Amino acid sequence: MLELKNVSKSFKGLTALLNVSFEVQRGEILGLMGPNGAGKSTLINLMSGFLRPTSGEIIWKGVNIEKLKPYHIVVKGISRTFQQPRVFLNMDIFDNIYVGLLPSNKSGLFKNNNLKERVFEIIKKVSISNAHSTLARDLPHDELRKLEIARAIAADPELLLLDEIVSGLTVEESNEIGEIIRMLNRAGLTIIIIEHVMKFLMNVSQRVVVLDHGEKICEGSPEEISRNPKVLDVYFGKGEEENLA
Amino acid sequence: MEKHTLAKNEIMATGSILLVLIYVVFFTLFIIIFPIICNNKFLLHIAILANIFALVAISWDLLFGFVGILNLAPAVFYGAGAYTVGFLTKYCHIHPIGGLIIAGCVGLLLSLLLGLPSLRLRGAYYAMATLAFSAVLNTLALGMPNITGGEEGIIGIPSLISGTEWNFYFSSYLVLTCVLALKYMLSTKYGKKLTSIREDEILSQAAGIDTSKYKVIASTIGGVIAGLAGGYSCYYFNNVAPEVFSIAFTFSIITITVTGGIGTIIGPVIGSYLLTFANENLYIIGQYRLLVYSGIIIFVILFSPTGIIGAVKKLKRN
Amino acid sequence: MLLQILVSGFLLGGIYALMASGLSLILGVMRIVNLTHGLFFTLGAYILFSFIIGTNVNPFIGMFFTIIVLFLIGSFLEWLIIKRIKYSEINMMVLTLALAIAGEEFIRITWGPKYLHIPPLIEGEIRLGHIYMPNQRILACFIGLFMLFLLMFFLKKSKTGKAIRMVQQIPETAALMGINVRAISMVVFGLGVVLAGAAGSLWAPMYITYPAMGWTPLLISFAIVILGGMGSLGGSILGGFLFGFATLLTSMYLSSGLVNVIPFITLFIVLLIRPSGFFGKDIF
Amino acid sequence: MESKRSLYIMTFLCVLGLILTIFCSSSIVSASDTLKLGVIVPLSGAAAEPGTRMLKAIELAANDVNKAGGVLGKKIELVVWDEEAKVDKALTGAKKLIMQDKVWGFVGGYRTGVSLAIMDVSADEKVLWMITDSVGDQITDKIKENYNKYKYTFRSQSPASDFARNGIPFLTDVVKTKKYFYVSENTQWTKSLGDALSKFATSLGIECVGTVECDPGATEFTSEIEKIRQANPGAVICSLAAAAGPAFARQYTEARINIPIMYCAGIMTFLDVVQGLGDKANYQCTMAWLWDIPVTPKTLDFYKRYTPYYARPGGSEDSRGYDGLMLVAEGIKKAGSFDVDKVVKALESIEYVGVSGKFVFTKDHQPKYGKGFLEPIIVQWLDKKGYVIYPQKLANSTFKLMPSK
Repeated sequence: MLELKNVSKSFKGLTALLNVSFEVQRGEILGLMGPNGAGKSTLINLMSGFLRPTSGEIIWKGVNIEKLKPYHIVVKGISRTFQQPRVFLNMDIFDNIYVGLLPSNKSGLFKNNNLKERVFEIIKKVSISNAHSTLARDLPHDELRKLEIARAIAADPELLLLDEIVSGLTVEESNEIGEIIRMLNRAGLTIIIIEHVMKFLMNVSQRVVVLDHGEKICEGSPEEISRNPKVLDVYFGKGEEENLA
Repeated sequence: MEKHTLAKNEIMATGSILLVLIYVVFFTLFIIIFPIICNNKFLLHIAILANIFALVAISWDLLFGFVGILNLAPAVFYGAGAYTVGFLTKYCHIHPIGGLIIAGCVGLLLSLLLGLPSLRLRGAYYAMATLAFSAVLNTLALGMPNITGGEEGIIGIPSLISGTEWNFYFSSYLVLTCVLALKYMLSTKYGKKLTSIREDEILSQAAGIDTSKYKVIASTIGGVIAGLAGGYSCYYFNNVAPEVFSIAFTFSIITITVTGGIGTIIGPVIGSYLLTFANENLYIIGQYRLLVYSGIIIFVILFSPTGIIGAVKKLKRN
Repeated sequence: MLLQILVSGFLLGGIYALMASGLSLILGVMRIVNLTHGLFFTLGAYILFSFIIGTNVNPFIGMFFTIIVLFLIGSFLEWLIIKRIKYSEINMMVLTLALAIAGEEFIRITWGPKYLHIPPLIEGEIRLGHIYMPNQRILACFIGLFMLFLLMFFLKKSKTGKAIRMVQQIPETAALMGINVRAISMVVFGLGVVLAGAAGSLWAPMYITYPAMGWTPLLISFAIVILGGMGSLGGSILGGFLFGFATLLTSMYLSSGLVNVIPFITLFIVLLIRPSGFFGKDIF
Repeated sequence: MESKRSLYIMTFLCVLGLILTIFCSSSIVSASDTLKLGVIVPLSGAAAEPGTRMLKAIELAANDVNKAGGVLGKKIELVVWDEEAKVDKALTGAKKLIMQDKVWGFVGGYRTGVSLAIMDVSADEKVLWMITDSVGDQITDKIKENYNKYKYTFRSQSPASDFARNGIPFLTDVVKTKKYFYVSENTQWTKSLGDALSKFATSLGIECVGTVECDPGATEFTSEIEKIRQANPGAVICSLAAAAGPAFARQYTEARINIPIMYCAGIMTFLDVVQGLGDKANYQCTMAWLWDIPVTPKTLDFYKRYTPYYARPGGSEDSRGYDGLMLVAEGIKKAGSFDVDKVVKALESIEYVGVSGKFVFTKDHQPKYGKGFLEPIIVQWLDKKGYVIYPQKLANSTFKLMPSK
């Protein structure tokens, strides 16, 4: 339902993405992988409207969204998290999620308690264990990550973009996150995960797109990918032929 | 976890209304009683000054404390309001209430005028630009005596209300209304959005908040309040002089807000009362007055950077 | 006639440039909107006055000592107060303002509220036909430019200078690379104060010295710094000369009352066309 | 926790309220046997310098009165308020002096706007207001418009329109020219001064060939001086007060245009200012309110005693400040009571010879001006010494032109 057609992005002549095109099916978990500087984050910024592509188009349910502002895109149903955990540090968990809820349901100036109920549902969903009145700045790293997801899904999106969601987490923690992601996906949410941690990606995602130096080098199921020589090159250093040349 | 939930729900449901009620009752009584317990026009006069400063400080707090627009020219809205009233009275002999309203409108227009560049200019540049803007208005007010009355300003403007007590009641209730209205607005979802913009603009956008829209809204509200304050001060002092545009005024407002606590509508009011009374009562120590005054400010900044409210919060935590 | 204006404008521009560069340096490197700038401008004048009148040494030696004293004061102040609240520019603004007010009072109490006159460092003037240039102004302009040149040389070549530039561009990394940021900011603040004070002590012998003299220069410096772009010395110099000419031309061909308006209006236009001045980068 | 925090805030406010009440209780002043006079002068800010001078003169006067046994047996007690030359500050001060210190009357006033604002307070509270240094004509007009309301205001300083006449003898008797140039701040009082001056001048067939109005804070005068050079008048009248004055004088001499110049503002009458200027002030003239010449029997004595007390007099602040307070004392003595209305009546018919001349008030409460009353003095500076060149009968020198190099 989200489709990228030959999207390119260059910063002052330096090309970050070159003619990348792929499609996301409803209800799948798509993994975007590639070494550092492959242009993953640029891609997510393009999809969420923080950057404009230099050329090419991004189509969401048949509508071009590459020119829209971030907050419009959120309302249209694409929500994201950030590479560095980014939450409202001086607000408590409750308010973080509450703010996330606001744009999606436009009711008047007066408070409506069903919003509150939603907040607590979401807290349960992502299983945040701290009290909802804890300030975000006091949270441990994994809770932060959960809170990010919570805030992102609060806007009840149809597509969720997770940017290196497990970076800096222990294996157990990342497995927990992985569970949450699968659960959300079962609930009908389409998800794009960006990672350079291969293992996690392979476990969680159903389909994988591999980027290198801003170009899509291949696409397929985790198994195919893990067998694909190009990918191995990218990850385990280019082979001897380069040294010979 | 469950009981947390319930507790939070109760607070969210009843808390704000309860709070508002407490505020209303407490302050209404306080204001009514105050002139009676101290039958001293001088103190009332200072209280009125404090109220006027408080209004402007609140409006600035809304700008900087809630949407992070570093506008270094609260004096502009205030002064514009004051001069509007001045001109209207001098050239059109308008009814005071009308003058007050128009002053507010002028504040609104100006805040739009200054609010829009804030979406283009960044941080320090915007700050300095606004600073320069107030300097320009100051010089214009000085430099065109035929229109603005020059250094002496516009003199002999009739009072809005006669009698110090009544002025005190009027200004105090003006402040009270503003504080309550803003407090309420901030406890609603709009307030949450504003706060989130202050916290992290990028993230707010990612959370689907049209940041620039809310910035403009906030700055217009601020502009109106400051404009009103200016207009009222012009009626109260029966004159308006170029000082209203002075950098000194701007910084006294900023000082008040910082001392009281940024981003807490109530903080500026406290700061205003504290500093105004300090300033006016330090005449006892004669020539060292300003030294002590600035000493107080330095002390507050160094030892409680979050202002008085911040200090109170700390006390509460420990 | 016009020539006279242009010449005086140029001479004025030199001192303006010096005046603004101090502000620009501190703003650029330490991200501090330093409202004590005007205070040190004034203080420079007063200290020089005390050196010349009190101990009647050679004015230039007096100047030299003034600069040293100012540097010490500046670094000390940074060490004592400024460093303690790096994290909030608005608090910093309020703090420096409070310091400025306190300082002005201090000056008023120490030296009294009187108007003081500092004799020109060099008497006499140079005349070419109708154009006259008081030596003091020529001196001020060229000492100003010379100091700026020295500063640039210092920043470009010396080890400390390089460190300062590093801190200015990538403060976080600078600390990691073993640069003593604390010491650097002390030096920078000292330098900024010196520049302000030097400007003051060159300005005072042309005009008049009194405790509140610093505020207009502060404002002008701000305008110049924005015009030139924050943290860019070249910008300050350009802006300084622009302001010098603008001031005199305004008072000549428009109205003396508008001297302070026209430059600021031009400033707005510049800002709306180039949101970060001529050579500016974004700062906080 | 919201409500808890608000609780804290409110306790804080209660404490604040308590403090306030303490303030008012402390501010109840026990009836004393002294005559309290409020002194409203700028002691900080741009006008701190003249303000301080004024205060010193007023204190000197108070001491003299008290040495002579006070007023109707009561000693004068001065309560000083620093108004920073700001209207709101002045209003605060006036209210404070009345409410807390229960003063009997005010003296002082530097800026016209300030004095006008205090006029209203004095009218409401029915206390005497002796303006000692504001020169704006709006004060006269305000009294003229509504005498019954503002009759409590008097002025010992001459309004601008009056001492604008000082320019005339300089043009006619001293320099003997038909063309003059007027340099001024763009403030109210210099404006009314300029208008009055040109009115008198044109009536004598003297024309004003040009004017410039500078920012009061301006210090750079190259282009103004160039304008004068172009207009090439016979004389220059300059009413730049405060910092602008000496700065202008300095640059005027540096520019070496040999056109006689006279200052109508106090600043250039002060020896310390001129000494600072050194030879930069040579051959420039200034109008003075007081000099070491026996205008009245009291003059020289005051002059001698004031000199060690603060600095050399010569401006309006000191002489008119001194006379102002003396007038209040004399008025009370004449009335024989502290009833303010009686005192007003007394002052309206008073004939008092002060240090700066003979004071007789017009029906608008302004001091009479001209021969036999308050007379202009013109002084020329030469090597840090002021020589009186007008009026002739008291002159100790004659006007000298700057030798053209």
